[in-house]
Amino acid sequence: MDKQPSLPPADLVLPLLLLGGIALASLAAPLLAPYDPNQIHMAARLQGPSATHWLGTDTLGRDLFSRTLYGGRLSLMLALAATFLSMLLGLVLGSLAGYFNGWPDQLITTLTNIFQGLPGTSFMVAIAGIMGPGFHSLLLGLVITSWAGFTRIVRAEVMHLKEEPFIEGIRCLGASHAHILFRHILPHLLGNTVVLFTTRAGRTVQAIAALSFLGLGLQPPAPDWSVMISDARMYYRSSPHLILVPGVCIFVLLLSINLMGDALRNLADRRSQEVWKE
Amino acid sequence: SPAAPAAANEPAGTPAAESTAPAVAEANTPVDPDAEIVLAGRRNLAPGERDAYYCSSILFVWEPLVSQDSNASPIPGLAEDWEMSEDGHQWTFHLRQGVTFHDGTPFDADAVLANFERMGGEVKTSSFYPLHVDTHYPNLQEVLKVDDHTVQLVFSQPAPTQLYNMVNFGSAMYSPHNFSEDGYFNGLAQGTGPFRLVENVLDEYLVLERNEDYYGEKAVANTIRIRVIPDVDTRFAAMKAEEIMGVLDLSAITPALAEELVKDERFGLSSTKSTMIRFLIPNGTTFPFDDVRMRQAASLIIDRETFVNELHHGFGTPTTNILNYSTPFYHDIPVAYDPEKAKALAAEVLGDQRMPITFYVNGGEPLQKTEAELLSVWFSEIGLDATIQVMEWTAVREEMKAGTHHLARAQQGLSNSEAATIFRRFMLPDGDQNVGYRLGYDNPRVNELMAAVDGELNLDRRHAIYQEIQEISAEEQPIIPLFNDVTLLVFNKKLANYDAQVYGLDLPAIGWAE
Amino acid sequence: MTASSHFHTKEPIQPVMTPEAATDAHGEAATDPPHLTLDALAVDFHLATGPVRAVNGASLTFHHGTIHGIVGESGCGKSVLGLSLLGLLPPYAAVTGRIHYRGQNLLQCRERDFRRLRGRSIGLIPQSPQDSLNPVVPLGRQLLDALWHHALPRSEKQSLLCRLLNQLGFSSPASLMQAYAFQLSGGMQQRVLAAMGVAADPAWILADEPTKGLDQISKEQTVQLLKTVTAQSRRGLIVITHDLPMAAALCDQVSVMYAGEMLETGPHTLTTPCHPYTRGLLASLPEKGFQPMAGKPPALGTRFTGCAFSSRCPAAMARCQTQKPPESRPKDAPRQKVRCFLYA
Amino acid sequence: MLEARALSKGYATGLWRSSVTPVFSDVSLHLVPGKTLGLVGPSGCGKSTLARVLLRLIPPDQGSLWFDGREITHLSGKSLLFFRRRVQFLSQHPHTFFNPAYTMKHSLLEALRLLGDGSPAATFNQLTAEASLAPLLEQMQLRPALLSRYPHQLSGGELQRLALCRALLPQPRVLILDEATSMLDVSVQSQILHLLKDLQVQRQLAYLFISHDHEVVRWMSDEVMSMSSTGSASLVALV
Amino acid sequence: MGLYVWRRLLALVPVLVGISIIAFALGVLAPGDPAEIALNRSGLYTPTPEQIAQVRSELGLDRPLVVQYGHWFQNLLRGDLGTSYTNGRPVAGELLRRLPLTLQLAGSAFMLTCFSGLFFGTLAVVFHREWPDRLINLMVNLLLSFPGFWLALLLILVLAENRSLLPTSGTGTLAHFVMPTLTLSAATSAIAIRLTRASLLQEMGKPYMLAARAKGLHRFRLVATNALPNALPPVMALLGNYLGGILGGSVVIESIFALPGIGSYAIEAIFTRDYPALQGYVLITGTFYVLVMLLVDLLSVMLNPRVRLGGASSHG
Ligand SMILES: Nc1ncnc2c1ncn2[C@@H]1O[C@H](COP(=O)(O)OP(=O)(O)OP(=O)(O)O)[C@@H](O)[C@H]1O
Ligand SMILES: Nc1ncnc2c1ncn2[C@@H]1O[C@H](COP(=O)(O)OP(=O)(O)OP(=O)(O)O)[C@@H](O)[C@H]1O
Ligand SMILES: [Mg+2]
Ligand SMILES: [Mg+2]
Ligand code: NI
Repeated sequence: MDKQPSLPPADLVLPLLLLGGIALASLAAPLLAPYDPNQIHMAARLQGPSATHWLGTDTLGRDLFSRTLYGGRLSLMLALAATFLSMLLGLVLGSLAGYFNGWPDQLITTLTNIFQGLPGTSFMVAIAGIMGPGFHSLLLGLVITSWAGFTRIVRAEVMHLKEEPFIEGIRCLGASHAHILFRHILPHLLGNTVVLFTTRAGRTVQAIAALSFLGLGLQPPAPDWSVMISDARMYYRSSPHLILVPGVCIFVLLLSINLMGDALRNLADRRSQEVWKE
Repeated sequence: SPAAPAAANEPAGTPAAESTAPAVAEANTPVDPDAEIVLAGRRNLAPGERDAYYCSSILFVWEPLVSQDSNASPIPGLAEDWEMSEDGHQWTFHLRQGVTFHDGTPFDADAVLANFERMGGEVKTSSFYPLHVDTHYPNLQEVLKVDDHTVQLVFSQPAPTQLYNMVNFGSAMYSPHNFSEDGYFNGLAQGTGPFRLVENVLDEYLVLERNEDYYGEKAVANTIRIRVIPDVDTRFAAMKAEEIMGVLDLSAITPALAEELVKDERFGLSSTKSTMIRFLIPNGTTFPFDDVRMRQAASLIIDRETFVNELHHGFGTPTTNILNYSTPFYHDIPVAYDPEKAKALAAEVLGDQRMPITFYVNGGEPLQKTEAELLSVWFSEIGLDATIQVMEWTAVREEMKAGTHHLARAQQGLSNSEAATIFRRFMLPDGDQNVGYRLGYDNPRVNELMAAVDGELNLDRRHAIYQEIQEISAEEQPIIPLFNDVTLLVFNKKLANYDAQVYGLDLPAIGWAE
Repeated sequence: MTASSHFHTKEPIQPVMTPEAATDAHGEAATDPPHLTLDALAVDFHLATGPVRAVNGASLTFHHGTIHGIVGESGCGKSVLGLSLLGLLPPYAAVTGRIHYRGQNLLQCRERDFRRLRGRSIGLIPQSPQDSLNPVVPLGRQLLDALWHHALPRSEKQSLLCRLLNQLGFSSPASLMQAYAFQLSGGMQQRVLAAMGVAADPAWILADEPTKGLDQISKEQTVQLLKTVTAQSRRGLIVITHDLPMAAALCDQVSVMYAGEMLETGPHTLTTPCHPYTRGLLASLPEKGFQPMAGKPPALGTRFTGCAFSSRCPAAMARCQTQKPPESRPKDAPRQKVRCFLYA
Repeated sequence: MLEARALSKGYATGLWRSSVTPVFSDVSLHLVPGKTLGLVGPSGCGKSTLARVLLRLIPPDQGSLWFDGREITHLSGKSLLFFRRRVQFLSQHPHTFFNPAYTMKHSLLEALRLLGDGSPAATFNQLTAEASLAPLLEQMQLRPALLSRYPHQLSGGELQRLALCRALLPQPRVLILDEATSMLDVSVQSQILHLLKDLQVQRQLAYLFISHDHEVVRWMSDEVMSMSSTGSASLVALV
Repeated sequence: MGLYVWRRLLALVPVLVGISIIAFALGVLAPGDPAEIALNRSGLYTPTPEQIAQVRSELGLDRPLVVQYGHWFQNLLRGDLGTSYTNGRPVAGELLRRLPLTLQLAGSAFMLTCFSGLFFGTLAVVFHREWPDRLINLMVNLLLSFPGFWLALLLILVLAENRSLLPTSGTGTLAHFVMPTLTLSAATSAIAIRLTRASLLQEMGKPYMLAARAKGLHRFRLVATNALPNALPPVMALLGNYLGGILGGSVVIESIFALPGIGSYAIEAIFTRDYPALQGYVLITGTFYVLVMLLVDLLSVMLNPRVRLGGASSHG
């Protein structure tokens, strides 16, 4: 299969570059930013892009470029952490539930049903109300509202895989449940999981943005793209750059996450594409 | 949905139909003066049967006994004339004659009595102001019918400022047949106003029709539909698309969007004073704001000019006075901005320490967070490092009750123009806001002055007392006022006489422009 | 007419007439009989571990209206050869040479043309039955799918299938049509596949081990069916099998494949074997002594210069190692074509 | 050694699992070390099902299973795993018996790796394990290069032989062969069968040999059992 | 299967109880004294401690939590979800009044999602690696990368504000639903397309697809009738999930488009800490979700013959 005519990971290069760029810019923000992102300069507010302020300034005269550099940090971290945690939970619980019939399945399914029925946004706001707003309650809210979805998908997938004849083959060898789960079922899930991860990470970014839209996102004055967008809503008609800059950033972030998912799936699906190709 | 078909069956009246109609009319065909006018607000202006008032006063459906003019002074409403007894214990009201409610019931002393009877009993809740006889008519003993068109209120204590309490929401009059057993409503509100409410679909729209039997000057517009559009941006878009001809009610449009809209020649803007004052709540029960010098420092460091001009596009008047500028008792006190003095005062309190403080703002109000960011930069100059926490208003209030805040952002509307209400609530030790917001404010002089007010019948002397209290408030800053708000409205120039008022809009005056 | 009413009708089926079949039926006169001719067909798989040449320059003509058997060593490239006729090899397989069919070279077909060919002109009975049935689609639907290009009312298609299944020994075809693959035993799956391949009534049927795992009776039924189909409507049939007695009984021609090459082809291959490999094969039959040949076949990647079988050949000569034997016709069996220096 | 007493099995069928279709009933058999029991019967009579029941892959409806004098009908947990390692299975469908995501080498070595599972004494050594594969492949007439391929890249016969390899690797004591040679050419078939016979003698293996080829069954078996399509089984003499 | 359905229905009970517990807990855990909030809706009136105490005992807030829950649950079973703090109306009535609109919106968005997910997903596989596939992929990626409320604002800006093609907001005609439906289904449609495509591609690699291709089936038929049934379960799970969550997902959309459904009710409830309303909302969305998922589960069981017909191997 060396002469693989299917897409080489070339389609992985662009998203990787983009994501890497975003991550790098966020990390190196203190070095790159020409101004303190929170420095207010009322005389220079709502300016368009210029030589002094490359991307212009916001309502309080803060340098948009500097804020943009810093703005990816929290969203990105939050999205990754929340998705990772809920996926971990989903993988563990989902495969347990899918593989073992009986009470583990029943218990986990009941729990997923309960938690998945919770309306996401409202519930997150409620959690923020109970725990106080901030990174932690957002994280908790995101995990609580998304683990169940993962679990459900993983469970369905595992139940499906369990019926494959090759699993019977492996059982004949006297393989333990753990072996079957970890060596045969989970690896099969991995491709899908990675794709799910990217999809979910994208959606988490969106969820954070939606919360910010309601004015309940991350706490100021920390610059954050989604918060910047919701702040800019007041002004976007007169100063479109206010919403465009963070908007484009979020868009590019989401796009690269999604492209990444696509590319990863292409990798994972090599085999099927081998057969189905004309 | 119960509402949708109703709207859909009404060919001329659907908003969709409306949206195209003006576009057609643009080609200089004269507008039918009776065509429906569609406006929009942020919330239900007529929350309905379970609201103590059914609808807001700005719809001109019901009328009060005592109304107010543009300077917020009491003027005759359904009561043509009144007098107070020498001792201030009795108020006699002469009712306007020949007035009927929309349901045909005549307006007379019996109707007034029925309304007063309804005000007794339990507190009736409302999204505007709670309704209870004790809040609007403290110490009321009796309501007497003198004759068919004269009513007398008897108080156990002198009530010289009672008139102010009765303004607008304080003396709303409905048809006596309008009430359900529990004191709420049994159907659409039946008032006496220039408009009658003919349809009310909660959360969607309501329809007003001109009251042809109105005793006074009749409304210009034949029908007005007022839609509920919660999102300000959508209201803006609807304005642009000419789906609606104007906006009304509180926060009808933000200054930035208003300015943006009037760049388009089709639209106009109207603004006037509002009863709303926006301020900071310092937690006066803990360090550092329990020290008056810290509050003064915080107030002095705020550059209110910049604040209003930059963030609110100049729509508002900077103030340090606790009293809103819409009341006749308002005393204009120059606004001080003195960073040096502020720093000095703060240094006296804090020494060379810096103090972390928690600053709560309401996430539901779009600008509050930006305001807070700006304010916290200024506060950092006087040694206060603010952590801004954005929450819903109810949560903010809860936090304040628990006293976890150092600062919070709030606002207060003045339901009637009687200044004492505000002083009482904010500045007396047992005032509800003083307690609820943890202002911790207790000034013997203010207590003394307020005690004197209660028996004071002489208006001039009241004025003097009020002035002194206002000066004290500006000096000691129990709350830290930021600015007096304006009522800001935008409208399509196809409408004429779209004038903002202290509380709303002169709805009966608006009509299609020639 | 319900399917079950056909239970015991044992009359042979009347395969549907495709336009192609119709012309063929009338037409000895058909100018271009749809023979299938392989010309130096070679299939290479390019694997990470090195190339694999599964078919190595096979040249052969399958004559229409006859039954052609392919036997040979397991793993010698029979299935790959079959799949290459249908263009169903994975994309990393490189197919060279030519396959002539009706005046065109199939190897130059695009996927779309191949799709027209599949099912209508060349049908397949795949080798692995469990793998080849869709697990979540009822068998009836899959069987009907095979008939998709026939313009028949659904009920007629159904009754046709019922008769077919009946002939293959299923006593209640109707309930079988509602069943799913996993509910069947291996042999039943095998027979369902056979029915599927035959039902479409293509000009050519490629049956890859259609009788494996079948008991004697079912095997006979299946063979009978294949025979009837070819005989009655003059279809062409290519049978890949390991069942030498069955091949001998069924086929008009039998080719022996070894390591990707055709060693011997002819009508008497299994009765009067010429090539040493064929003889060895027959000798391994249980009834013929059950003696396996010694040694093992060469790796398919390597290009051997001589005869592929030379390393195991009891009659190997010196030039067998170095030269490829040409195709020759033994004198005592002139209808056989053999690649062996014994007959050169 | 492996003994079945009065086994019955039926599949729940029909829409909504309403009815049970019996497959076989009251089947008893005894697999003895060093001996082969042949099993013949028409297609669909329940041979493969019997095999799966014997392997405890599906539970019997009635009857009991015994292994080395211990009842194993309701065995579970570790002991079931150990039982399974002693009794190996060669499926009728080698195509679907391997995980399509793994190379053959992985799948084969897994059989060895699993042996170590649960018994700390046995440690798995990749090198020795790979080395132990080589002679077996040789005997099966398979080239080692095949090991780096995936199941879908192999011919039917190759797969069948690799499946046999996998079944032999754990050094089982009982081998259940379901159509073990159906995809092999006669030469390889006879080679494999000879190999099986040799192994049987060497390791005192017990075979259950399921096939439709009566010649082969006769050649392989010491005793032959015939199942009828009604699901009863009896010992027969093949002629 | 009949038994199976009963078992599934029975399994709903703990789920519903769980949801009710969470809803109840929401009210208990959340800061704020319900009695006080109830008394002081407008925030302009400070109730006396006696009044609060009286209301507390009226609302049963002075009793142990378990008793409170029991009481609350009893009311719940009678369809009484309490009265809203903000407008004094019964929550159940209010939700019922608003539900049809949200269901309408959800229904149309769901149908759009189903249709576009399956149709474009299938199309992408039929034309794998050809321009329709690439185009669909591009569309999917764009839609997925575009935050939902942006789309709403953009649509309003372009279609309503500048062009007056559609009404900006409100209800009434079908046209009013176009933009909300589009925004509500955009992201999920994209995900559904993606998943359908991926799932189908995976199926296309299975050996039995080779056999199906050997029948010479047309590409579309091959994908739609042979691969789709196998590829459906994950897609169905996603769609069911979406339908279940859609009631909770319309929060922002409803407020932007001024649609008085239960989503905008929830938003009001959130901002005013109107816990009875929020509880009612959580209950109703939770229950709806559970019912939808039950349906989806039953459907996918029906679609999976192995589970339905008992081919499933039991684990020993
Ligand atoms: N997809 C593939 N990739 C790589 N090698 C393959 C592939 N398919 C088949 N082969 C190899 O090609 C050779 C021929 O395979 P083929 O399936 O044609 O054998 P066969 O003659 O049908 O054997 P059998 O009788 O065992 O089925 C085998 O050695 C096999 O390993
Ligand atoms: N999972 C299942 N569900 C329902 N019925 C099944 C299932 N598996 C097999 N059967 C039925 O049980 C019977 C016996 O099947 P089995 O596979 O044991 O037959 P077999 O003897 O191995 O046949 P063959 O020789 O054809 O492989 C068949 O009629 C088959 O239809
Ligand atoms: Mg083969
Ligand atoms: Mg079998
Ligand atoms: Ni024994």
